[in-house]
Amino acid sequence: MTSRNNDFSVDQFNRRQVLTAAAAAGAGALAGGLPFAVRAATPPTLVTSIRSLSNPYHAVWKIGADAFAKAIGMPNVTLVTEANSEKGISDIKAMIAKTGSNMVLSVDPNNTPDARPIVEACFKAKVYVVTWWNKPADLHPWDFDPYYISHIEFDGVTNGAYISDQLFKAMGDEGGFVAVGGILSDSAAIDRRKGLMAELKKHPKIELLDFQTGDWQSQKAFDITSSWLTRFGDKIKGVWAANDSMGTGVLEALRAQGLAGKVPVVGIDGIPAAVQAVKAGEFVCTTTSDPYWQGGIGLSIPLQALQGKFDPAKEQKLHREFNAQTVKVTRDNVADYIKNNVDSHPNIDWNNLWDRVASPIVYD
Amino acid sequence: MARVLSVDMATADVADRIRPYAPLALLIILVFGVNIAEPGFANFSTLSVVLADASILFILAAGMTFVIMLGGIDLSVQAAASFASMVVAELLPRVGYFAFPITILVGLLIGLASGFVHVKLRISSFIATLATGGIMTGLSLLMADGHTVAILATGREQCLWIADAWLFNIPNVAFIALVVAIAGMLVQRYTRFGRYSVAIGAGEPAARAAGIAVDRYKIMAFGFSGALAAFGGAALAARLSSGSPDLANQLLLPTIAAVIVAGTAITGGVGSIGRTVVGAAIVSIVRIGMTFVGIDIFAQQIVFGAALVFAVFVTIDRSKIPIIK
Amino acid sequence: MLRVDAINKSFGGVRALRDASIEVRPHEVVGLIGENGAGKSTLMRILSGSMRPDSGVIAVDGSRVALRDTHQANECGIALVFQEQSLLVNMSVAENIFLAQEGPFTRFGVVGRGRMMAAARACLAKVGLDIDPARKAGELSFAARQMVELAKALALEDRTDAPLTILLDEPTSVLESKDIAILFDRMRALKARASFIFVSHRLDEVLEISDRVYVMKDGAVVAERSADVSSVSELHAMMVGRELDGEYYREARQASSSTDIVLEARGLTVDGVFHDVDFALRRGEVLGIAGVIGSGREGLARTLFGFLPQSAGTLRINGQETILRSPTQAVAAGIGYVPRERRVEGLVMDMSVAANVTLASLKAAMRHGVIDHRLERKIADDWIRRLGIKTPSSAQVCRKLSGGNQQKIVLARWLTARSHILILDHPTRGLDVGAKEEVYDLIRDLSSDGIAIVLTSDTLEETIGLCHTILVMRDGAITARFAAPAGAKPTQVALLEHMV
Amino acid sequence: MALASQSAPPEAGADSQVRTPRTKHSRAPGGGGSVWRARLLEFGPLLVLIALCLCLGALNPSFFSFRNLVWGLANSAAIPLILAMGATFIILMGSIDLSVEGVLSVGATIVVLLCINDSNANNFGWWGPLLAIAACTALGFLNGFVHVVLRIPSFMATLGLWFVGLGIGTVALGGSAVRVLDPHIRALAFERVLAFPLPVWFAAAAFLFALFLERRTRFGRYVYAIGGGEDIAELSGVPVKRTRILAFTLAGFFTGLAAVLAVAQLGQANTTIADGRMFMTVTAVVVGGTALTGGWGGVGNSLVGVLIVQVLANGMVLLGVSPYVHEAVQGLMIIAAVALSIRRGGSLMIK
Repeated sequence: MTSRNNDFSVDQFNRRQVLTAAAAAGAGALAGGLPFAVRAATPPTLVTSIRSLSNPYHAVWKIGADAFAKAIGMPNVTLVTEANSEKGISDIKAMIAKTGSNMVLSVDPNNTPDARPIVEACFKAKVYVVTWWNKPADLHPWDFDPYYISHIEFDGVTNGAYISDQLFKAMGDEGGFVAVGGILSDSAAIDRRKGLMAELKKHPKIELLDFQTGDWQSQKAFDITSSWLTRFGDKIKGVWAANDSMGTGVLEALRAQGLAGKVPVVGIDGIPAAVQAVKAGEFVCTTTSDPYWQGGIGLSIPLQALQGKFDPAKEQKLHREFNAQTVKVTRDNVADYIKNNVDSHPNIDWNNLWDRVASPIVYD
Repeated sequence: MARVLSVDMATADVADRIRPYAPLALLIILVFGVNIAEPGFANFSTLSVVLADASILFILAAGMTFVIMLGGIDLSVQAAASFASMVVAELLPRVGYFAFPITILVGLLIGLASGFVHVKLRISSFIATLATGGIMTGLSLLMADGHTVAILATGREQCLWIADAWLFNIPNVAFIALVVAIAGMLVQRYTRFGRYSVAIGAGEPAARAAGIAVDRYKIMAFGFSGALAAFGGAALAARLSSGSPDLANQLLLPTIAAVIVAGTAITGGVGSIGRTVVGAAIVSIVRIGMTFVGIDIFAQQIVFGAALVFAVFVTIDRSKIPIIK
Repeated sequence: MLRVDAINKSFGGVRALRDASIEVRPHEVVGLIGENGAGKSTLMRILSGSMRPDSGVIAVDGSRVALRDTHQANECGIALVFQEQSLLVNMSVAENIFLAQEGPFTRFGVVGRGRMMAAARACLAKVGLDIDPARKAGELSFAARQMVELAKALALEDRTDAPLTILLDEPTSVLESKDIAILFDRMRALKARASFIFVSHRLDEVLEISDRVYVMKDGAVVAERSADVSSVSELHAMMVGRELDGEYYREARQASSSTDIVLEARGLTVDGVFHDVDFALRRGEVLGIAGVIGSGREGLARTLFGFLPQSAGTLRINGQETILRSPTQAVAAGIGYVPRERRVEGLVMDMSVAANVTLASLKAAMRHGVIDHRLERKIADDWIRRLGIKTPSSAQVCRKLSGGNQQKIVLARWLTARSHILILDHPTRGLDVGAKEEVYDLIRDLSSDGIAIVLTSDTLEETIGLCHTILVMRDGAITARFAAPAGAKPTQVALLEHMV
Repeated sequence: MALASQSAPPEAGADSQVRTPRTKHSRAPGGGGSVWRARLLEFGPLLVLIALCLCLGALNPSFFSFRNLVWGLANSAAIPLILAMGATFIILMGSIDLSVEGVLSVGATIVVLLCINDSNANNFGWWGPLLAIAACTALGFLNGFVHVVLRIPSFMATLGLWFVGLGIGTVALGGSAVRVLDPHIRALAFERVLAFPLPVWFAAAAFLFALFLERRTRFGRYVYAIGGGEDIAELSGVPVKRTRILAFTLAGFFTGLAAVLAVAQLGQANTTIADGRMFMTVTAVVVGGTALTGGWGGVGNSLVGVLIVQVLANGMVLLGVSPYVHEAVQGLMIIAAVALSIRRGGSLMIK
């Protein structure tokens, strides 16, 4: 597949040579947006917009995006919202204005509502866009043909359920456990909790002692767990964390009491710390949406659409709005996972756009 | 000797006359600076983006200005705005356009509440508003179990006027902000409240001794702050066509920055809505300008912080701050 | 030992000191008198190192010294005793006495609390003040604070071998007479250790305590007298440049007040401040309240403006019973207040003259519910003209005006507010002769316009000279009432015996 | 001549008078009663704390369990207390330090990157923490310098450094959460001495150190003097500028210490490691009864304040309060706590 990658960049290269003149003309043309004719010429800017770089998950995301851009030799820019919806939207609009719409966008909206204005802005500016994780239920790609190509999520409910199931198994299917969730209003947090609750019903002998929120942050999870340990003491037979950052916080609080490894912990995201913990047997499991892949594919899809490699409008609905597969990291596969994904980065076929499509997104 | 004196005064007055324009000058320099670094910034489409961004920020900052000019601070704005976004989202489908005035009214009330806690319980505004903000966050979380409340197609009609309406290619929010700005300036220049808030900020004991009902006007200021925060929140909700308990997160610091960056003194007494207009613009230009110029995102916060300090350094009128704390 | 030779100092072209020269000999108390603005305070500032002269020589024991800051002044054995405000109320007496002088008690950066307390006790003993130096200064009476200031100055003894000169700037202005007596005893006792420069408005006191008296006028030292051969009236004559006579207080213009009562107090009481105060204030009457600090007169004045809520008794305004809970209500009831702390409570210093004039009655400058700036300017200009306020324009910020003009602006505010009762709390404090006389004129005008005035003043002369009626207070109660019609004024002595 | 005396710059005048209303109103001559009230008020926060503890103990006995007192309270209070120690002196001067979070994340970053970690090959052992503390101290100094020398109100100056600090942290970490693997560092958090984990001892030491500075050194005196009346302090020859800068530097030092412990506890550094610390610190200091206007209060109050805030947080988990209302409850409790304990005598003006 590496070879195909090369082809990709090569033909890209040729096209660019042919058009350098035009490009130069375009560049010289005017300060504002470039006229359409010229636009196609200069290579489009690959734009990624994510929440922030202060968490491992999005940091890896950026690495993936950079890797892809490097592979095909195109300029790429990463924007961060710093958890500020206004900033996120304005930055994207600014990029559209700056590149004169000659860009593609892969965006993880800071907040569910943000998706709409972003998509509308792209649609108006004829910019191909892929959204991740967050979007209102009534906003659909096919309503913005062809520019809003896809919305991709990772089924929080099944993931939440999966790690719960793993946790309960590790607990021997009985006893009490505590759960620390993400930012209350965050859709992923809500789904993962939903999955937990669903799974809980299937295990009558398991008792949820308490549910608190750690706002995705390890420090908060740490403090909460410390208090829990004093409140429930040995009643805690396991801890469910809605993401790995909090999971590691929990783990450290346990470690402080010499409970690390004795009380099983589960999380989601597959950040290095968590993966190592799985290896050490302190984490039961974690699942990851593979942010490295997200970073690349999120740009590859709209780019190929822009290059006319496929027509989004003609794609099947499943490709427009879907849950992608997640990678599950457990005791069994942790070794390989570390080898391929932590120590190095996998070779991914950026042209194989739809190979991780798992299931349609269902809104209730 | 009187002559000599008047000369002294004259020179002083010159300085006084120049100083107010420092913020504006800074703003213009910024625009040109960014434009030189990245031609194509100072064109219509980009600036209108900046405008849209600055507008919401300004609406929030305008309210904050009243409070800061009284020497207080309102840390509850982002909580209030988020809360308002929830309220408006809940109301729009039911009552249509009335949702907006009602929301602003709600904002006014919670603002007054904050003011009351601060003034009557005599808790410093820093803590009082921090606490009331927390309470509001709690409320908005309870409203929909922390879920985001989407404004459905029906309600969205009533949002367009803020959300995506453009007049001569200028986003409507900008005009709304303009209205707020003008209203704010008029209030400051032509009403009791405006006059008294300067008096209280610049010399509270004197204001008391002149028979001004200091407490009442302080509470009013917080009321305005709350109302405008709510308005800002409503506008946000309209643009994003839904409300959420953390919709306005991270807006607090930019809001404060927008107020003080143009020389309104955190100690009170000095400042104006006009300055805040410039301030909001400065903050947005710096923020978006960085993206535009392509400053490494890792470094953006550093630049922002440094820019902030520099701007304050240039713009504040120290002669009116007896002791710099 | 301390010589000040031909000192000059100007501010923006105004000469505050012209060739001022004085000399202080060992073990003596030198009185320094003069109207405000005569240059006393400037001279004090220069001696205490907080201000530099433009020219002139200061010499200690014949050797010339430069006093760049408080520290150097201290090195030269010169210490300034401020008024009571200059103690930090949030710190202990000991900490105040040795503020920024902890060196002697500090070993390896550790301030020895015990040693400092002991030293503080020693200092307090020198001034015969028996209090726990660990107490917070804020808990002390003004008199005690004054003594602490003195002790602070004496602490200098241990730090310098230079002969001690202590500058007492109006130390008695806030003291009750029994405390003044104590202070004077101390000073006499301390003459063995130090010399004093004693600045005061109260000529009788100056004569009582000083050995020699310097008289200043218009920035120059106009006379030196030996205390035992001089008299109050002579000193006054030299200060003011003319004999003290009724004309000074415009007695001729003292209109006989009408009979209708505008403000009436019956058994008015504020717990812990004053009690059972009865009086009636008539249209056009100037009612003086005499009394020392702590007599309750300040409290009474502030109560009449709603600062302190009354705890008992009744207050009738124009025959109508009223309870004033806040200044706002007082203003609404037609009362105006000219505070003693002009810079703090009088004006918003950084606002324009116009804004300050209309501050209490913005309505007057409003049309259709909004401020009409032209109208406001008109009002302000009108008063600027009528009261002869010296200012470039009504847009000038008040900070830049002189005290006299600032005071007029405060008055203009209440006239704009149509207050028919004015409470003048030390209205001439900090004003020079000229400004004072203008204020006296104003007060006469007001009273003949039928405005009723309650007056508390720095000096008895002023009170006697200006008032129709004088209430004397002591320990929170009224001890005497005097009618003071023009030409039949009571004497200071008569008042004093009821004050102490 | 009229203008002569008046146009003279009132060296102390203007502001020494500013204080008179305070002395006048709050302590009217012979107002002996108010003294007692002030005395009582000084214990207000303590009473609030005791009341809180008793209530919680009644509602959930395990509150008083040794384990909770050690881990749920003492250990979680350690870092906030250390931060509060720095903030106290600054607030005593009437200033404020908003930069805590920025500075702390810088410190954390340095520790992690210099000690054995999973992102680079460094192993500077104890130099890591030491350099981190040094760097934070330097940033604190920078705060004071910008504030004093450029004459920018501390609020703005430190607001700026808040952003700068976070930025530096993000740059250095490249966003990822870096884990510290050096066992000695981790030991700082987990080693127990007499049943108490080390952080508690560090906090205790920091408290005693701060108490010492406040009670026994000139610096402490000067801080109170500046808070009580900067102009008078200046007149009396107090080195105001130096003291101010020193106070901010000191705050930087404490923040650095806190950063080291935070990393030790969490076993990693990320840029969100300090989230919410600043507001929490200021709240704690104020709840403890130190006035934002300066001059009144002290490190003792801050200790109580920190404990109040911690007990609140701990209590809400112990009682299983729904996460939805956490912030609301906290807000209400804080209003109540401050309203009950704040010093009213101090000043007419509350800003």
